[in-house]
Amino acid sequence: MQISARRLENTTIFDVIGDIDLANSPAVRKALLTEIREKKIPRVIMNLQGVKYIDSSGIASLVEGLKASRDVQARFILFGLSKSAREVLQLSRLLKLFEIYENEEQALSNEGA
Amino acid sequence: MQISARRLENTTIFDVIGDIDLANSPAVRKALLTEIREKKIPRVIMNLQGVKYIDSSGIASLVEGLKASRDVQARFILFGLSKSAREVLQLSRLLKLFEIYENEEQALSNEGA
Amino acid sequence: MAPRQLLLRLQLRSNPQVLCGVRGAVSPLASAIGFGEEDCRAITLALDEAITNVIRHAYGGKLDRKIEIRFSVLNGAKEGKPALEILLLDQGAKPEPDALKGLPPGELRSGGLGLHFMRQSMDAVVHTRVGSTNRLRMVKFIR
Amino acid sequence: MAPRQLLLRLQLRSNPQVLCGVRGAVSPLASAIGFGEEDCRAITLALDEAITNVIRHAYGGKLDRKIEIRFSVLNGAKEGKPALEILLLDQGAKPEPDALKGLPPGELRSGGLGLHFMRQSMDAVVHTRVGSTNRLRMVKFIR
Ligand SMILES: Nc1ncnc2c1ncn2[C@@H]1O[C@H](COP(=O)(O)OP(=O)(O)O)[C@@H](O)[C@H]1O
Ligand SMILES: Nc1ncnc2c1ncn2[C@@H]1O[C@H](COP(=O)(O)OP(=O)(O)O)[C@@H](O)[C@H]1O
Repeated sequence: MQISARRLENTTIFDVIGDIDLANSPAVRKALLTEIREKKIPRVIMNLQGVKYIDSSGIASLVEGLKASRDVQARFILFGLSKSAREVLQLSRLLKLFEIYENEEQALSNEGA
Repeated sequence: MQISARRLENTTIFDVIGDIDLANSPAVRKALLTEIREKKIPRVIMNLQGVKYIDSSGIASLVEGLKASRDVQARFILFGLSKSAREVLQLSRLLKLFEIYENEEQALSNEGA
Repeated sequence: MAPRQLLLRLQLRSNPQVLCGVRGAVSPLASAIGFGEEDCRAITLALDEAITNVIRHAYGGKLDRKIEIRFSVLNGAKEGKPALEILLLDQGAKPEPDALKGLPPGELRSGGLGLHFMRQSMDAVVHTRVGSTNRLRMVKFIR
Repeated sequence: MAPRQLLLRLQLRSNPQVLCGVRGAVSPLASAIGFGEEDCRAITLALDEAITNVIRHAYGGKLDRKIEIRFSVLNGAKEGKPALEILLLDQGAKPEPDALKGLPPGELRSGGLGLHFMRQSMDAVVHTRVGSTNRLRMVKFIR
């Protein structure tokens, strides 16, 4: 798995490529918490188009990101979910708790709730 | 792997989906030889778009098809080779012995050598 | 009992780096037995979660402990259709009483989803302890 | 000698049905070690060909004989970069003298490509016989 950050004004987009599992979910978690808690970026967006597989440890790091963003009133957004990633989020019954868009354009343009 | 036949006038197109390896190359070989030797179809076309992987046993069944078609002066054509299938054919140094097209339209329209 | 045919036996260490290889093996095997794409994904998830739990809970995150996995086909298991059986064996800690009950999903906590995923994905998920071995048996029938 | 780290040990029967599962395991493992996509495909091909040869030649097509495969990383094998080592063990027939030399590719014959593919794909391909065990060692370095 590779995770890289694109930093725009007030927004960071993480591009993730590869499976998210126990081997690398700690790296995802760390990247998210650094951006949200330490750098206090008001909007963090996860590009999951390159993620064909995610397991419960991956979901757990996204949940950590969501919780941290709520703590500091930042926005935490996902887009580009594969069929498989969507299935797993559905299984976790957390799909509705996340702000999710189809693509980057929508993720960037939407002003949120 | 699944192999199914579409029978047009004077032509059979085999649509193959899945990996071709020792587990199923005998089925490919059988399908080819039946069509070429027994049914004496003058043009047999292999649609390999759905074949992400082929090994030497798969190449060997294609070679059987090519040899049989030469014996009876039929045409034996491949199209839709994946990167990986092309690499393996290249490795076998047999790429130039086969009649190969990009897609079905070209495979059907070309009148051959 | 349905006749069991052992397809593949894997031995690995409790290192998360190898998870991708195990997932890579199970999905095409399940497909070859006759499972559809969605079921193959479910089986892959269940196995990944099971190994993750062994690494984290039975072995407390240590990377060098032994895990064994056996894939078998149970022929004619249900209405003449085959099933896939996955056995997972480790020599780690005995689970805490009641820990394996699992937690309800849908809540914003970072954890507690693995067992739920396993049970949703497979038709049977049974943990037993035999001597000093933890044994997890998961079965899925072809629909 | 480079320190060897055993990643995964597979035990299977000489049944071609399981080839897809072994291919599925090796490619993500190679990728995790650091091989690029083309190298992962080459490694997958070499291993598939090696097992195919064991099934066809060492075991004469019998489906129920034992094959063992071990994947290891050789750390710092070459200029500090890791290599992948694949060991294949079977208890089948001893190869005929000179059979393993292989044939030149590029000719229209249905067979004789497997060893060529293996040697093209890997940096080392060495067959040995130890007692009644055939042992094939294949190594590929990261470029
Ligand atoms: N293989 C195991 N060995 C010991 N305890 C386990 C095992 N699998 C699960 N458990 C226990 O069950 C609990 C719930 O597991 P799970 O639903 O996978 O969520 P998580 O692993 O995120 O806590 C774990 O926290 C652990 O206490
Ligand atoms: N594992 C093996 N055990 C015994 N003989 C082998 C083995 N692998 C290859 N051979 C011998 O080497 C020859 C060439 O093998 P190969 O290049 O793979 O082509 P093919 O298997 O199509 O004949 C085989 O025909 C066989 O005689």
